[in-house]
Amino acid sequence: MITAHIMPLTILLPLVGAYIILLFGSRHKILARNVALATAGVTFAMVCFITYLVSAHGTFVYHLGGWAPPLGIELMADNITAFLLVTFASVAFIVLLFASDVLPGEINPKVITRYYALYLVLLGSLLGIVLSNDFFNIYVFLEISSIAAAALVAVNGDKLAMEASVKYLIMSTLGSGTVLMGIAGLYMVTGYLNLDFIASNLSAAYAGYPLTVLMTLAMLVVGIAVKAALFPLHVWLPDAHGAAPTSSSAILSGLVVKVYIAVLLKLLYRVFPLDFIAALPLQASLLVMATLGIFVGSILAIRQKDIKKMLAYSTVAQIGYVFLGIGLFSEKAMIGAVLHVFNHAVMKSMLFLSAGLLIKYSGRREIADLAGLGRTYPLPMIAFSVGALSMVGIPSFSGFISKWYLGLGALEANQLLFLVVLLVSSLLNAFYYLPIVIAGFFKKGTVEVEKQVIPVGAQISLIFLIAATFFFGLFSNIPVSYIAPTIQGLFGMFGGV
Amino acid sequence: MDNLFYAMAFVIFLTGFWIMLSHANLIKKIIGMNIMESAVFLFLVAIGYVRDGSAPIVTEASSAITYVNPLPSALILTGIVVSVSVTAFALGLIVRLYQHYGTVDVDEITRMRSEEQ
Amino acid sequence: MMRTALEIVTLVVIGLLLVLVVREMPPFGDPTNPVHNEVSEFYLENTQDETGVQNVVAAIITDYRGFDTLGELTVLLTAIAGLLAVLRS
Amino acid sequence: MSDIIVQVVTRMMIPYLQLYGLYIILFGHNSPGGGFAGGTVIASSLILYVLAFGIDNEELRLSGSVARIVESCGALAYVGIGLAGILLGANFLSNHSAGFPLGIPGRVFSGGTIVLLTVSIGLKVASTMITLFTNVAEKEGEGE
Amino acid sequence: MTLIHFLLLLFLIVCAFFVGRTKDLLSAVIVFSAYSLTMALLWQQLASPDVAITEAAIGAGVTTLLLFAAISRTRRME
Repeated sequence: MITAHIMPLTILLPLVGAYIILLFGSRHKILARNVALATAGVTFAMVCFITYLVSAHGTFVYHLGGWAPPLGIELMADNITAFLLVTFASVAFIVLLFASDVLPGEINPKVITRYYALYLVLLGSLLGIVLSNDFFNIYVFLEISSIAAAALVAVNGDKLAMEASVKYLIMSTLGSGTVLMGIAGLYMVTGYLNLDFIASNLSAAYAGYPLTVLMTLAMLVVGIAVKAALFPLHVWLPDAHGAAPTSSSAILSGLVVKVYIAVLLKLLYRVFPLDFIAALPLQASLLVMATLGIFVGSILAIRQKDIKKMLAYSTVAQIGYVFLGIGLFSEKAMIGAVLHVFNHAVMKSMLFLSAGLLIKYSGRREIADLAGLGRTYPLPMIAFSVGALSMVGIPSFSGFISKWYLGLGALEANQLLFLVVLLVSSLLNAFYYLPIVIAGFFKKGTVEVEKQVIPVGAQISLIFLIAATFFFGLFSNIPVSYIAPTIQGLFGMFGGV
Repeated sequence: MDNLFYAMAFVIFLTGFWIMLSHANLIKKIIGMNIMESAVFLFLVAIGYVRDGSAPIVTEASSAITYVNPLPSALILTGIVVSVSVTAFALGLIVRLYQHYGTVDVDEITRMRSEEQ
Repeated sequence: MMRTALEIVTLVVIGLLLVLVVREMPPFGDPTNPVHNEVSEFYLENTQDETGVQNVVAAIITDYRGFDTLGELTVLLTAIAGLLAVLRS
Repeated sequence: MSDIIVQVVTRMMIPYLQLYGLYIILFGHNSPGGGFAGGTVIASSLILYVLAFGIDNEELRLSGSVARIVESCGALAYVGIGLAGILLGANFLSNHSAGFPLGIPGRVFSGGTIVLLTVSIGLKVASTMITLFTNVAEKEGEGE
Repeated sequence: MTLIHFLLLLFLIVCAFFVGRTKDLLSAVIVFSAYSLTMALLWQQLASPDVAITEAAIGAGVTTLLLFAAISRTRRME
């Protein structure tokens, strides 16, 4: 019974967990923590099971309410979907493990239960966006995710965070309003909301209403780009991710931005035919924006003094890599982009979590003040270093693999310029990450820090993330062989570009 | 020129968009957001409309009556509730910001923040 | 002043582009438009037999597309949880 | 905020408003209306009460936890009805295909799960709207 | 598209512009409320009574009340 209904149950489980936490109110902190951990853990297990099912039986679909697609809502899991699901569920679980130990000291005790509830709602909505095969359903989950994410930023009542949160909320509502207009346009010319049905009717619609289809595509891409913080629409991101509580920053930078990229993947690779997109200036503009984003994000990151702000600008740059991979429209680059979604989620959450720990124990947010902390707090500093080296793209770390595939993709697409972009941006990354690592271990500290015990949950989650970085850096063929057939299928379907 | 309806819906959409982008006052931004979203809903309803159609409430099984398309209506019901939720949450945040800064103007808040630093 | 002019120019350009788009959109209120396809016909013809209600919109929001409504309830719940978290902190 | 005329008129109007809200909810599947509109009408009757009699009323302090429980239970009931579809051997949120009786179209109790779902939506929306309003309008951000 | 559609749409556009121009938030909210009610009327004209009822209750009712509440706790003038 579970096997047949696993997809809706996976989405429902975190949501129900959130309902239960809210039902008991804000006094039952321990209960909320246990419910949250249990639901996130079981969700992760179910997602792993979905991954297994997909690899064993191939793509499978679920019809909610028993209504077949054009009538009802359809959930669909293929290899890429399953891979993204694992990304979201695993990182969310690990960050929650960290949060369950560190949160009580970081945010107001009155709001802790609500924090857990919002976290679970966010997780559920991310899984919903990835699994859903119905455009309006995706929109509903997008809205859930933006409210929950904005709430997770503002939850502490800190005035900087609240200001960032209002900006974030307004920008992302602007984005989702535009997306909804795009969905309305697609519905207008095709008459369907299901992605597969839209895709099969789109060429007929394009023959009849070419400008409308183009407008729709433009609105959808712009709306999603606002939410995914593609340069130059990234202005809200550094404030929001820099001012949020540690675990919120980790999940926002690691996962929430990525889920919009997942929507864009669905849109560009499943809905709009590839040859149709290749005829538009979309590819060129995506590539230009991605490149500019990589450079501007890196340069602004170098100029930051606040460590969390620096990490947030680094996210702008890394989003550029993923858009680069999508924009190159080649098989290898696509593999690189999907891998980078996962690798960046792991690395960035590790960086944010370790930076959060260092900030918490040293009481300083400035990069210069982190010097020498590696001796007092080895584990967070090691985690930070591993994340930093992986970001730079040192071989045997997972960040190298995605850059490698992006580079191969650039070769495959005969766009050698982007190889240079990759190399130069790696140098830029090294320029702002490595000094922190070196200073952290070898320089003498500027502030005296008392040693405090790091909670066990936080330690375990950091160790997991470090292990994941090495594991996927050394055994990269596991995820690649999982997603490569589907991507080849996507490109094969349209005869390649 | 029947498509004037769509054009006017787009005009409302752009007005809301302009209010949201150009005004520094946060409450004004929220009103603009509501105007923008309801313009999208208006567009969706207009898509589903059929000339001389009646409301999709089927009381007898005869197919002599033309009904309007029921699907956009159902989508908009969801959309309206989503938009009121966002409004409420944003207003709560704005009220709290006012308690901290004494203003709901983004430009002023930015100025005050840069003076603090 | 400069900014206002820029905004107005941008909006007017977008508006002119949209006029072009609107001119070729399916005519307003035409029963042969793509949206009035077998899906809406199915809803209108079979709602009474399959769900036992007369209001087709109600049948769609609670039965055919009930999952959207669940998402919507979650939006409300999220808004409340977020609002209370912000206001009580 | 304590005008006697407003208070008397409010007291007279509230029962009718609530009745109208209930009507919209319960007949939402046969006539225009439904859980959202009905729930909001019920909520607005309570908001009217709040406005007429002031927000610092002791009774409203208490209603915070009640509203919280109603909210969560509304959503949980929706999920529960959906899961009943799975337990009966059909898909999530199934109605007729899970074997729920449809009744005669046009009656109040027709449409299988649709009435139940509408009522749970109505309860949830009503409690949510009142909580949203009291929290945005409340002068001091305290209580619980 | 009939004359009544056109007039209602025109009124909507005028309302939206007024909201954009006025400095007084309170009057902006009142005009927004009128906008929502007109929108509900228009939807009724487009044969979507469900949406019209919901918009009248939520858009013109609750959203306006929320905005009023927020303004009463902040400042009235822009």
